[in-house]
Amino acid sequence: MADNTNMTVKSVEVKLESPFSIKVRLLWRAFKENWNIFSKSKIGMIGLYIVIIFAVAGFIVYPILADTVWKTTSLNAMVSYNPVTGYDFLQNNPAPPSWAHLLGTDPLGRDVLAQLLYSTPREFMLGIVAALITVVIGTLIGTVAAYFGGAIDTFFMRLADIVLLFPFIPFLIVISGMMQVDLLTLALIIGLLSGFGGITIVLRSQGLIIKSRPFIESAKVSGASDAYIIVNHIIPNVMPLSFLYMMFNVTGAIFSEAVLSFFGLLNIKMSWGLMIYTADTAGYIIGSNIWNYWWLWLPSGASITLLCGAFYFIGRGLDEVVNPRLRKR
Amino acid sequence: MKPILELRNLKMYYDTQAGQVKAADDVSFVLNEGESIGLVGESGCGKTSVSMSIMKLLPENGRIISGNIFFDGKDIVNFSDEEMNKIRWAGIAMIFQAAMNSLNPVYRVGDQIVEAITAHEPNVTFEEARQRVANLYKLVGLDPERMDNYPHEYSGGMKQRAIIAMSLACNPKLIIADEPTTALDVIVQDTILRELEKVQKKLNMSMIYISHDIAVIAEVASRIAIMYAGKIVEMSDSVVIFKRPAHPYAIGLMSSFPSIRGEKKELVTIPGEPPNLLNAPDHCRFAPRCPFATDECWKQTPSYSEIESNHFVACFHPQNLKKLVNMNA
Amino acid sequence: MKRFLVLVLMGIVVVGMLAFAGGNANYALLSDVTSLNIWSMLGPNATAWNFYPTLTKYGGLYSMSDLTYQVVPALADGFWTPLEKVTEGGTTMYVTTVKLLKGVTWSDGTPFTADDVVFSYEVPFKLQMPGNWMSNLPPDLFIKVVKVDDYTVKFYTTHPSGNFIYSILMSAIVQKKFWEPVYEEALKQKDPAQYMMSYDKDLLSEPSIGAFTVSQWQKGAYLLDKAISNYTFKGQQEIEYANGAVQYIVPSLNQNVTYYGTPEGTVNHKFVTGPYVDSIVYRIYQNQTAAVSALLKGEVDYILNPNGLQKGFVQQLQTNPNVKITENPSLGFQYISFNLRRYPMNNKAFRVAIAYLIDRDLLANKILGGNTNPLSSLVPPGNAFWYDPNLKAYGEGMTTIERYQAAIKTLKDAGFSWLIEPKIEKGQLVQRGQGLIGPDGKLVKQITMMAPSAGYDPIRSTTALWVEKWANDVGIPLYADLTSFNNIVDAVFNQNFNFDMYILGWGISIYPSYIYDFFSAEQNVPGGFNSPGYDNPEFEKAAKAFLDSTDMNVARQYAFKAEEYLNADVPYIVLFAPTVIEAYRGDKISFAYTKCLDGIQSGYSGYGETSYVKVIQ
Amino acid sequence: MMLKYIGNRILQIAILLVIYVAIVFFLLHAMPGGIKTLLISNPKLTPQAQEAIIRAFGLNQPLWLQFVDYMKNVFTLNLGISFSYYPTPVWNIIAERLPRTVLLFTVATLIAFFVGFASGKSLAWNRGKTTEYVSTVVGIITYTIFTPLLIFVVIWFFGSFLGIFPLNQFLNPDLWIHTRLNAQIIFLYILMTMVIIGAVMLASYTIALRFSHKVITRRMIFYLSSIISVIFSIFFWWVSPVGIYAADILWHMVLPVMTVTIISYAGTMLVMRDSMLETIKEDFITTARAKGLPDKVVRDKHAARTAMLPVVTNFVLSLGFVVSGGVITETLFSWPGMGMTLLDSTLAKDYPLAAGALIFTGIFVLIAHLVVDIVYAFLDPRIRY
Repeated sequence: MADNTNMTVKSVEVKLESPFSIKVRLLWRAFKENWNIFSKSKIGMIGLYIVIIFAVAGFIVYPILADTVWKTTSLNAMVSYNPVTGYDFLQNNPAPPSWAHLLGTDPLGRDVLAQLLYSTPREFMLGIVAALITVVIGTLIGTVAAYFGGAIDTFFMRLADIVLLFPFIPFLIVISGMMQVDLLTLALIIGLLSGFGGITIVLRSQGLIIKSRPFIESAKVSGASDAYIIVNHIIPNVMPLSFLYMMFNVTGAIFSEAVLSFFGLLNIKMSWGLMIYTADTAGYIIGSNIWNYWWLWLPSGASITLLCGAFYFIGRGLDEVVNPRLRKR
Repeated sequence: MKPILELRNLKMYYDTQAGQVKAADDVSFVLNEGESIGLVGESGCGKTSVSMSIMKLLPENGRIISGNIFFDGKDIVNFSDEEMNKIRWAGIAMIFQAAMNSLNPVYRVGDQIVEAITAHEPNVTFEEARQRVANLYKLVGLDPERMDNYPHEYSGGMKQRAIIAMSLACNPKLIIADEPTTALDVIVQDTILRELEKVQKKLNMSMIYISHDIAVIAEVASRIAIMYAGKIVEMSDSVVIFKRPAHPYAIGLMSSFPSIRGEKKELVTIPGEPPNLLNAPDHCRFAPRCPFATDECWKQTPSYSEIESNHFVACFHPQNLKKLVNMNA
Repeated sequence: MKRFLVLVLMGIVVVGMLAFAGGNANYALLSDVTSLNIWSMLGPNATAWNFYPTLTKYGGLYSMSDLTYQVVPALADGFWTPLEKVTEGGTTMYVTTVKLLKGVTWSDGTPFTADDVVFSYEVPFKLQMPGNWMSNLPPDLFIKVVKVDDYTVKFYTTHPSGNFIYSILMSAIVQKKFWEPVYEEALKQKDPAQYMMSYDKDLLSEPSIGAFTVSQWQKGAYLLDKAISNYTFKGQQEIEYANGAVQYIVPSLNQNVTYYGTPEGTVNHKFVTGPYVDSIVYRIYQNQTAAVSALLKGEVDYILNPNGLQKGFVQQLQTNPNVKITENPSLGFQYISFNLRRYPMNNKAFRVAIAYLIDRDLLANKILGGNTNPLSSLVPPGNAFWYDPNLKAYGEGMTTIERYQAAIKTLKDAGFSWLIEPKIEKGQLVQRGQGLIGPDGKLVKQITMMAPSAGYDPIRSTTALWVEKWANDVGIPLYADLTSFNNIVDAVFNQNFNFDMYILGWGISIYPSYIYDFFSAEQNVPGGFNSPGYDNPEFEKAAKAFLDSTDMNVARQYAFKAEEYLNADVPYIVLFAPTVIEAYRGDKISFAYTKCLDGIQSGYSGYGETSYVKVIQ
Repeated sequence: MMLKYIGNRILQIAILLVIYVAIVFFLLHAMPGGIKTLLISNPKLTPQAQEAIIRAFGLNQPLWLQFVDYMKNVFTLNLGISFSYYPTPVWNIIAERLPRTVLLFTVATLIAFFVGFASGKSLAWNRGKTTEYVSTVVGIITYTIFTPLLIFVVIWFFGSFLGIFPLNQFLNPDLWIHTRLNAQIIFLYILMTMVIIGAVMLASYTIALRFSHKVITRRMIFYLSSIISVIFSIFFWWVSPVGIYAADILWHMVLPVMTVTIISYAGTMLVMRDSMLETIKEDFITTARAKGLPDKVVRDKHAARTAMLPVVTNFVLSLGFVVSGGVITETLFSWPGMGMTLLDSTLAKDYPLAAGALIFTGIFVLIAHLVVDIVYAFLDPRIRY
């Protein structure tokens, strides 16, 4: 935190000379400093690597494979493979891994690896949209509440109390069970619920600390407007913490989606949770031996765990950036 | 007079990811029974590291490389934690730098002192221990009724007195007072120092005062050691140090701190910043800031030698210095 | 603590062994019973789970024979007398006399009399009880039951109808002695029906007239059904002859009767009624997976489930040699419905073309891996009496290419054309059709076919996608919209038939009154069952005649005729009868029969399997 | 002072509850289709019955009147009548299932808390060692693992592969069919025993604090009385004729409790670890060490005691959420409690039951908030009301 504070103080001073480029350079330097701390956190780096691997697999490998390897098994050989509808009925399904289907096929004869990769960008989308909404709302409300205090503060804090009251997963279950919820709606609901909840309280208290710093006073004295102070001084200083919470929120969103899909409550065509749901309701998971049809539940289950875990790892790594007391030395 | 504590060529280094930090390098001094010495230097010069080495309360990355610490005739450098626990507080007690935070907020202050007594003297009953604490409270000028209060109910001065009382709890032979008054306002500072001196004389204990403020130390310590960058650069009776400082750094210190009730002098500030103890150089560490530095100073470390009776200095050019003092005067 | 647990375990084992020695069958239920109250169970809480353990307690005047599903007397003594027209106080009614069996007793020893019958009809009708009560005693059909003497009653109805037999005469009979005080109390309440339905005191002591009674209900865990020692029909022989005759020999009543012919010739089946076990424990498992692993472990002997087991469970269960697996077609069908109110679905040729394209056999056997049974008629072949073997669906027996050709020809003949005509050369579709142009010369717009998504039902979603592909191949702009079940139901039944086509399924009854309901003008109203909006006066006439016949042989002829209209006009394309796959422990229990419509669990003949199940010692 | 504060808090909680109920109510009424449409489109009900239900539920009234009625009823614990269990009151269903969930998850949460607390404590204390690194990673993995995945493996391994633990049900019917006992009562008795043991432990702790200042004697008093109360209750169950039934239920709880522990201990552990790491850097820890206190005393009495504050908050709040139960755990372990009720009622579109379950959870969470405040006041002398 101390580094950031200095950084901002300096940016106030030098702003008069040349505004934008220096700011960018300072931001870059702050980023590099934080990156140095972060990159020393093994857990954080492992998380980052996992996320990168998933991103590459989902955004780059999948489109290539869908247009080449799997295209032949497509219902309509003229378009690229779609794992939602791409039934391979030439064999007994579910089929164990083979060269044609590296992770086997599901009970409906659809390629498991393709489903896995197809779902990856969607999981990212969900997690990041939900987390972004959360963080934007949480940061804005948290800093505004901290800066202005008074009635605004009280209102949002009581609101956060109420939101915290909501049993999160049960509530999502009820909502998604009773109305048609697709991925984007889910991201919105998760984002709003967590945005008005705990994160506001955390960011508000961080904001209060920043507010008491001398440079806020000096900015006020030099006649900066409230909005200017919030946007230029308070928000940049709570940003690392927001970012940390964003990572935890990505984990939460992906996990929630998986749980809801697992119960078949979401109106989506394919996701990791839905893959397990399909295998489970068709009866391939528990029986005489859980490993008989391992490819139906292990890859998807492991993906959920890995991606959730990876973002959580990144969060833990960031925690050491944000919270110097956790640092080793 | 019998020596109670003797440090012989103590080297205490910290291992950091950036490299080795030589926090205490070749520190030697002797402290006799009933004597009080002051350890003076800028913050980060290694004085606290020396005191922590004596208590053997080093952080996990800090270790004593070589040297000896004789306490009461025994070398405690290789003592185990259990053996050290017997010496801590019963033999050497400490008054910490940040009195505000040195008391555990969730326990009553009296109980925390009683705890120290019962830990070392298991035969003392709780009632007896409380009686002793009450006496100590009276000794340091606190109302014994405040024993059952929590730390947050004390003022800063009261906390400092409570900590002094705590340090006296086991009748230690040596008390290390690390910046005992820094956080207090000047009036209270003075009272507490007087109090401390009184108690020390009364109980015939040895004291090590640690401070960055040579003026404060000079009032209570019979001898003063001046530390710079992990080394003791000068050591002598306080009068001698004040009258005839030999090391350029000591002279600078004299000039930069006003005495509590000393005559007004023009302040001379020492240009430059204290060196980074990380990968400390082989030459004289003060050379970069020294107005008298010669090629010699940039080549090797000066030895720590006695320039007059009981006056030790580590400098190549102690002779030149008297003139400057005269000039300034 | 350890020793304690070990002792407890030993106790459990010992007690467990004792329980098995007495002849106890363990069934798995996949959901807890919601009530033991018959009024509520046949009312708003009519779930299969409620029926399994409890309905064995109650009787009916008439029932259906095992496997052949013929109407036979149960508590009645012989068939009802032919309906006579009478006029009382200006209203015309039809009346019939039903004689009751003498010597039948309830489990508490009370004899079964006409009072019980009158009471069992009076209460639900007077209190207007909802659910099955309402459909058993339709207000537009049922008038009253009158006691003539202790063993004779007269039924009054507004008009003759097959429903009179299949609904009214088969309604449940309860004991008046037990329920009368409750009923009297109920009449004093503001809402007597609700009082009756929520009554839940001492229901475990309600006497039974069947083979079992519920003697314990540990909520959320299990129900215990105990066999009735003085069950009147214990040892009854049911002999089914190849000539259609059914003979019943009841030793306790010295009764020997034969219906539907003479007792001669080959005997197809012979069943002797139990109960053969002392008790049946219905263990409640909250999901199918748990029940299957319990079956594998031997905790339960049989899993009750109206929908049967999924393919995966079957594959898992097959690894255990002690587990026997039975497959039966369910009593129900999945279908594509056209909205005849919209263009081009209102064009018969268009519907016929789609019907030609759909290869049920390929879908069911190859694409869906034998998970479902191809079905092309509204009545499944298993319902032997009502099934018309002469009906032939469009395209039956054709290859895919022949189907393409037939569809293209049908469309062409009806005046349809294409921007790019589909082309078939040497048994290959070489050019897919594009831009279908209607007989009006305009381009046919996209047609949406709603179907449940893969998560809800992979079979129907897969089918939808294949139908889409086949239709697109010949240039029909069909789009399969995989959506949630609720969305479809909402669009079809709540939003005034807002759909082009959809795929859903129906559960049906033995008596095919649904032939009328699904396609009659009467139901062609918002929220009604006639979702296609089918409107054909000739069909209407035949269907109505079928419905109003109390002579089942006559009714059958009309039903066949009505079905012919439907088969030709294709408002529905019937696709499949889902398979009901069941599993039981062959080493622990045996059933009288396992090959039957809708599986062992069906209970169309009074939950027969409970009185036939035997524990293998 | 304290009483006044609690009074104030209860008032606040009542207000929060009203708002919460309002949100649940209006949300469920705003659902597409809505209760009324759903009811009317239910083919099981005749028009007459529908009308009766609409009247019974007060659906013919304006929305705000319905809301006022509903609110009144909630405060008398009348949560309406379930659709899927018509005409059973929602409260009866909840009363049937609540004890099962509360027992299972209270036990699991307690165990998870103590495991997490102890391991978090030693993790922070042994910072930098391989074991710390490994257990942190393992902890994070069990914390983020997809719960159904873990449960599948646990069920397979212990239930099928080893076959040592019972699966699928919360009691063994073979044992219970010979008794007329209601399992409900046994659940309540077990809960009562737990409460009594807890009360004895609390009382002995308080007495020990008053009675002695020696850590050893304090511990002796505390542990002895706890062990005696546990032994006594085991003995009591042992001689009682229903002991075997309680043991049967507990035996069936082993696997779900274990699973919940695995899933949730890491949450406590990580919070405790972080909190402990921060506390260790505090000056009073150095003071405690300098005082020559043994390592264990510094760790437990000074570091852990102060670091536990945020952990205890988490713990009490999670006890509040016990009511909603692990929907996943209950469903997969076939444990018919509140979590399953919530899921089933949702799938069955049983609005009153779903709303009831949600509101009940809310009430418990609010009570937990109150308890947190009170517990905090006891644990942190800096807070005074």
